[in-house]
Amino acid sequence: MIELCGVPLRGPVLNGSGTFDAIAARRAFGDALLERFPFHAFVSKTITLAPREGNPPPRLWETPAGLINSIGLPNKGLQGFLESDLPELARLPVPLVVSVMGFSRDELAELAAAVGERDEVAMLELNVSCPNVETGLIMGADPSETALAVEHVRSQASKPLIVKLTPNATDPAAVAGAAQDAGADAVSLVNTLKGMALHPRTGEPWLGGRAGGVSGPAIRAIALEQVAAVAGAVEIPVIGMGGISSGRHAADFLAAGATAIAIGTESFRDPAAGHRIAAELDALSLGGRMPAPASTIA
Amino acid sequence: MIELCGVPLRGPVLNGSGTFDAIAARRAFGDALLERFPFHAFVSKTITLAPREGNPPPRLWETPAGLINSIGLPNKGLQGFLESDLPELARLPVPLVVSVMGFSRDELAELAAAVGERDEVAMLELNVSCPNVETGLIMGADPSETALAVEHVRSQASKPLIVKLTPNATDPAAVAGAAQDAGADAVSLVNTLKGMALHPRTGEPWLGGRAGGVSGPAIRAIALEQVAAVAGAVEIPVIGMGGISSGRHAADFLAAGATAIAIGTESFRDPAAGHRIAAELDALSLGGRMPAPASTIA
Amino acid sequence: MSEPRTLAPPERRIAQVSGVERLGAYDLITALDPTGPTSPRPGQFYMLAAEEGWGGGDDERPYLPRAFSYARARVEEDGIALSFLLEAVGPGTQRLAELAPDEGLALLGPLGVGFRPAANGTRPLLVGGGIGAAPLLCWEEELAAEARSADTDRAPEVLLGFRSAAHAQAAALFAAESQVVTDDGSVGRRALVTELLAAELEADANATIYACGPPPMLEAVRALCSERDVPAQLAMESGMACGFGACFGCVVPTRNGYLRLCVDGPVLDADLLEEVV
Amino acid sequence: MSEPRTLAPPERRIAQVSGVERLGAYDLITALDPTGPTSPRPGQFYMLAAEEGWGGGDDERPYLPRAFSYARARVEEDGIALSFLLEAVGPGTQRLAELAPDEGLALLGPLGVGFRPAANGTRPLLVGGGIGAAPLLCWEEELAAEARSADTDRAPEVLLGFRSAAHAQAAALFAAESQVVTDDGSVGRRALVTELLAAELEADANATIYACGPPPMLEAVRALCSERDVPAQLAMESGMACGFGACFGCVVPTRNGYLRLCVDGPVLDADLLEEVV
Ligand SMILES: Cc1cc2nc3c(=O)[nH]c(=O)nc-3n(C[C@H](O)[C@H](O)[C@H](O)COP(=O)(O)OP(=O)(O)OC[C@H]3O[C@@H](n4cnc5c(N)ncnc54)[C@H](O)[C@@H]3O)c2cc1C
Ligand SMILES: Cc1cc2nc3c(=O)[nH]c(=O)nc-3n(C[C@H](O)[C@H](O)[C@H](O)COP(=O)(O)OP(=O)(O)OC[C@H]3O[C@@H](n4cnc5c(N)ncnc54)[C@H](O)[C@@H]3O)c2cc1C
Ligand SMILES: Cc1cc2nc3c(=O)[nH]c(=O)nc-3n(C[C@H](O)[C@H](O)[C@H](O)COP(=O)(O)O)c2cc1C
Ligand SMILES: Cc1cc2nc3c(=O)[nH]c(=O)nc-3n(C[C@H](O)[C@H](O)[C@H](O)COP(=O)(O)O)c2cc1C
Ligand code: FES
Ligand code: FES
Repeated sequence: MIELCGVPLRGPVLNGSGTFDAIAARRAFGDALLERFPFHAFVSKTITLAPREGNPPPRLWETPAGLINSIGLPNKGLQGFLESDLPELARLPVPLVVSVMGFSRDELAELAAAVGERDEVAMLELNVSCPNVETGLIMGADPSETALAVEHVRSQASKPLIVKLTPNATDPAAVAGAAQDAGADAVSLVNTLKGMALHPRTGEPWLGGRAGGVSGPAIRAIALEQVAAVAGAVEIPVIGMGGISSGRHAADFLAAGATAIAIGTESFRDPAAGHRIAAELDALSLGGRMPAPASTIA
Repeated sequence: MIELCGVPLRGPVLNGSGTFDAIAARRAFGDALLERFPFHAFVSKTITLAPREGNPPPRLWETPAGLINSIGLPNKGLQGFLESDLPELARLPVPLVVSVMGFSRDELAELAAAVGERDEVAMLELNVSCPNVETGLIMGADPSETALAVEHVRSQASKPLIVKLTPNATDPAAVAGAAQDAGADAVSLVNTLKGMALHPRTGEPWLGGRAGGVSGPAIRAIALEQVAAVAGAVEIPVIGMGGISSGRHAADFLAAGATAIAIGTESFRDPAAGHRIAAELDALSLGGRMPAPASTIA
Repeated sequence: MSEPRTLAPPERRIAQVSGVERLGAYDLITALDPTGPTSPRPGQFYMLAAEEGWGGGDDERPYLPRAFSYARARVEEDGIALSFLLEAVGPGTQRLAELAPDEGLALLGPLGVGFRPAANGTRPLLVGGGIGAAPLLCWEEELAAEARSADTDRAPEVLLGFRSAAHAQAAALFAAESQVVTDDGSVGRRALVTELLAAELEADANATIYACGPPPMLEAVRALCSERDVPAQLAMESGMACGFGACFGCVVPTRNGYLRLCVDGPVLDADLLEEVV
Repeated sequence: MSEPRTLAPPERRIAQVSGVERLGAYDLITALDPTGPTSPRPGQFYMLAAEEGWGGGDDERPYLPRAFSYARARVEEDGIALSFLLEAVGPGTQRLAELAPDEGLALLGPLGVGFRPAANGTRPLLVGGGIGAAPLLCWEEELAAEARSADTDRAPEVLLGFRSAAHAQAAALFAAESQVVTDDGSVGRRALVTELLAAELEADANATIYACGPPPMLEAVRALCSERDVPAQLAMESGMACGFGACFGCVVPTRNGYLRLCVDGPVLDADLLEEVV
């Protein structure tokens, strides 16, 4: 049992936004998914004010121990989400975190207000870091831009607010500090690192979105360094992610100062990865590998 | 045969600074190394004004498809380099590039003047990007800081000047542009990405230098994206590197706009990697996979 | 109509490889799935990975699991024996093709939606191109059994096209005699399988088409069928990372916008597609 | 005195595995190196990697090659048969331990400097801890041959310490009878090998010590020998990425500052070390 921004969770294992669609997963796995739900809190895919189709395919490229994606934030838009997705997500056996992204500060405020007033929602996550959308990169890479975005969301929503940072920044710790000062209740990192692949035959960009974001074990060491730097710079809880695929990796992120961790790409290899990693983590902290319980209290 | 900043090279394959010590390699391999030298130009390990011991061990950590190093720029210092290393490096069968790093602009100027006047030296590389040394990160992450450093070196040395960029920056293309405007003749990238690993038992940083730099296939997609972005932003030649381990990868970097490429960590797996990759690259360009010869003329 | 989708357990499990059979240009891998559902629907697929040594191939890959239609399923007392027909085209399929008996095969599935019943009163025509024959194997089996029990004359007919004789060996896996053509004429006529389809539809257009194969073939099938108003179901492919709707990576453009092939397919009604790309 | 270093060809080459022998807790891997030098010096090492399937183990590793002292070298007409004694402790050694005959073993070497001759008139004492026995095997062989030809009484004596009987099986690989102790007393006395060394030096301190084993043991050997002014050479270990001086990663602290163990070692004079850490 841990507490994240005042919200009690059965454990420290979340999913990374956009890496697990509980509604689609339920179509594939049925109610067994709810009986054996792999995460202690569920983070929705990032939603935007207007619906988005996402980027043209191909959207995926496998790299050594990693993946590049250029999904482009497809989503039903705020109204579609509130009407068709939220009721279903409310049935999940764990607290719900809704990830939002706005292309202007007014959009952010509107999203925050509409989502923040819903009782089904336990927390908000502000995505200022999606490398597939210009604004995401600009906002999240600059401390003052980030602060302004956070203030606009903060002013509209009283729910706990997580700010998701981009690793494509010179100084993530400075951005995290700015988010904290602007009223964020927690920060999460890392999002994907900008990456690119070329078509084996043509030499042209493989991905429909030309560039994309790299995730998976390949980026774990980079993510761990940023999580340690950010955790050393802020007081608010840090949610660490980036290539975590075992309890040992999760323990490393907690030891580096994270309060909770999130599983992204590893869920693609096994939808139950979150479940397995939580169990491995328990075994480790019992084994006294590191003070998991302590460091997981926000 | 290509030309890099006016210097004719037998091909486009260099080594990454600090990933091949030709003097030590000669002790291990003898003259056969010179007869079958793996690169078309040789880049020295970065030298500083004063001698450096480097970081305490352990200095290495293996990651999925990659390596974290915290070597800390051990070197004999300017005088030691000029007296004992330069004469030996002058015997190599290829043009010599000397990599320099200064912790102040005066140091940079002194290094540039002393190295730049030596006939044995074909080009200078200014390392503003070593993630293991504070200054490196600060200089290389900021366009104006980089411009000032370049100007100081430029003013002291007439030799072709390559500026080596750090990937740990929000906008490498902007830094590259600043380097170009300040008089750089070429830019090279990427250096290593900041990374960290914890001791499996203690949870303390594994590396003597606490954090280090990630290299190898794990970072290739990230490097390729930055090389493409930089090549699109500057007129001067770009030397691309980051996880290149085959001719196909080299071809990708050339297709992304690089004029030449460098092999780093792959040489650790096989000292002849540069040789093999150059051969694979020839085969590909003959196969018409991409216009290597054309795009490799500066 | 409830969609032909057997639910999968929400976790990856380990099946034990029981047979690896070389079939000309393809490999037929059979593994015993101890705990999975015993009635996957033809057209559904599984995400597969070798339990050991997944990675370290060309380019330090594979990393993610790979999608494969099941070609055959046999219920045995200690589980269900699943067979996959695969063509080694890269590091993932190469590693799977090297699996030895008793090695572990990590799998998730069955996933996606399979083939739907034929339109009333139409005869089922199965059209396969190359490795696309895989999902048609279990579908032919089921349709033939139905025809026998209902004893109608609606037994499925199978049309197959292959690159060469080595690939055409897969035709032997079908229960019924199938019409086979090859690109090089080494088996049957030198022709495209769509030529066989066109001839069949000339003779009798009262059919439902089930097709799987490379995109150009599927597009030709789609075009042929839409001209003649013949209902067609296409088992399609796209690059997949997860197989259960998590990554949004496997989308294909349809008249309803992008659809995730792993949850809305892999079998799609041809009508849904402007064009197969 | 020219240093005991046989030069390596400047490229990785593929040797063919000819034998894989399980020896209690260790594996003895033998591979035929077709083109490498036929006279590596005892104490030198090779960087090894499996030609296929290097990676995809625990944590998507191994990625880099691994360093191994050669334990035995036999010249055969079609090359040199190199044997390595290895202990599986992680993904790299585990993969190597799984090598099967005829698989390819990628290797670079011989690398580093080996053992130097014993100080004039002293008797060679070889002291091994666990897997540290590996480089002592070929050194004992060479010293014994020299002693025979010179027919002196300077034949090497071997002192070995192991964790358990399973590990102690490696002692059988030495030509001469060796004194063996174990941590659990399952073979020989329950003692540390350094206790054997202390006793030997009490009896006759006119010796040159050659030691290889875990750092605490090497430090104990260093301390014993410096107290008594007995010359000692230590074959040491450190994490290595390249093995030929390229990465500066394998440094150990010495009285002369950090030294790269792969080019200045792995055999170092004990005098050079303040302390073995
Ligand atoms: C629903 C479904 C069912 C399938 N059923 C079968 C079946 O029954 N039998 C069968 O043999 N195959 C089947 N496939 C295809 C199979 O999944 C692929 O052949 C397999 O994923 C190839 O993996 P690989 O590592 O061998 O080759 P890859 O290296 O992944 O190359 C395969 C193709 O992917 C692209 N590619 C190349 N490199 C990369 C990269 N780094 N990242 C991303 N893409 C890349 C190229 O277009 C290449 O031609 C099916 C696919 C789907 C979606
Ligand atoms: C000159 C020399 C000669 C040697 N001779 C022999 C020999 O004859 N026989 C033999 O069995 N061994 C020998 N070794 C040791 C051998 O090289 C190592 O056991 C081997 O590299 C371990 O690799 P691994 O992947 O199996 O284990 P690893 O996972 O690499 O773990 C081995 C040790 O490295 C550290 N480690 C763990 N994870 C990592 C990581 N991700 N990155 C970096 N370090 C890590 C830990 O301390 C761990 O105990 C020698 C070493 C040297 C330097
Ligand atoms: C296919 C894919 C889609 C993603 N979509 C989102 C998203 O919509 N919003 C977001 O904040 N992060 C998104 N991410 C980033 C992940 O949440 C996570 O930050 C990143 O993948 C690093 O974690 P991992 O290495 O464990 O995957 C996405 C990642 C992937 C691979
Ligand atoms: C062990 C090691 C030492 C390095 N030392 C230097 C250095 O001294 N100066 C420098 O500019 N880059 C240094 N680099 C960075 C490399 O030159 C190269 O930019 C980086 O490793 C990416 O290429 P790669 O992935 O092919 O190794 C070093 C890299 C490694 C792995
Ligand atoms: S493969 Fe991930 S959504 Fe379809
Ligand atoms: S292992 Fe690279 S320098 Fe020694």
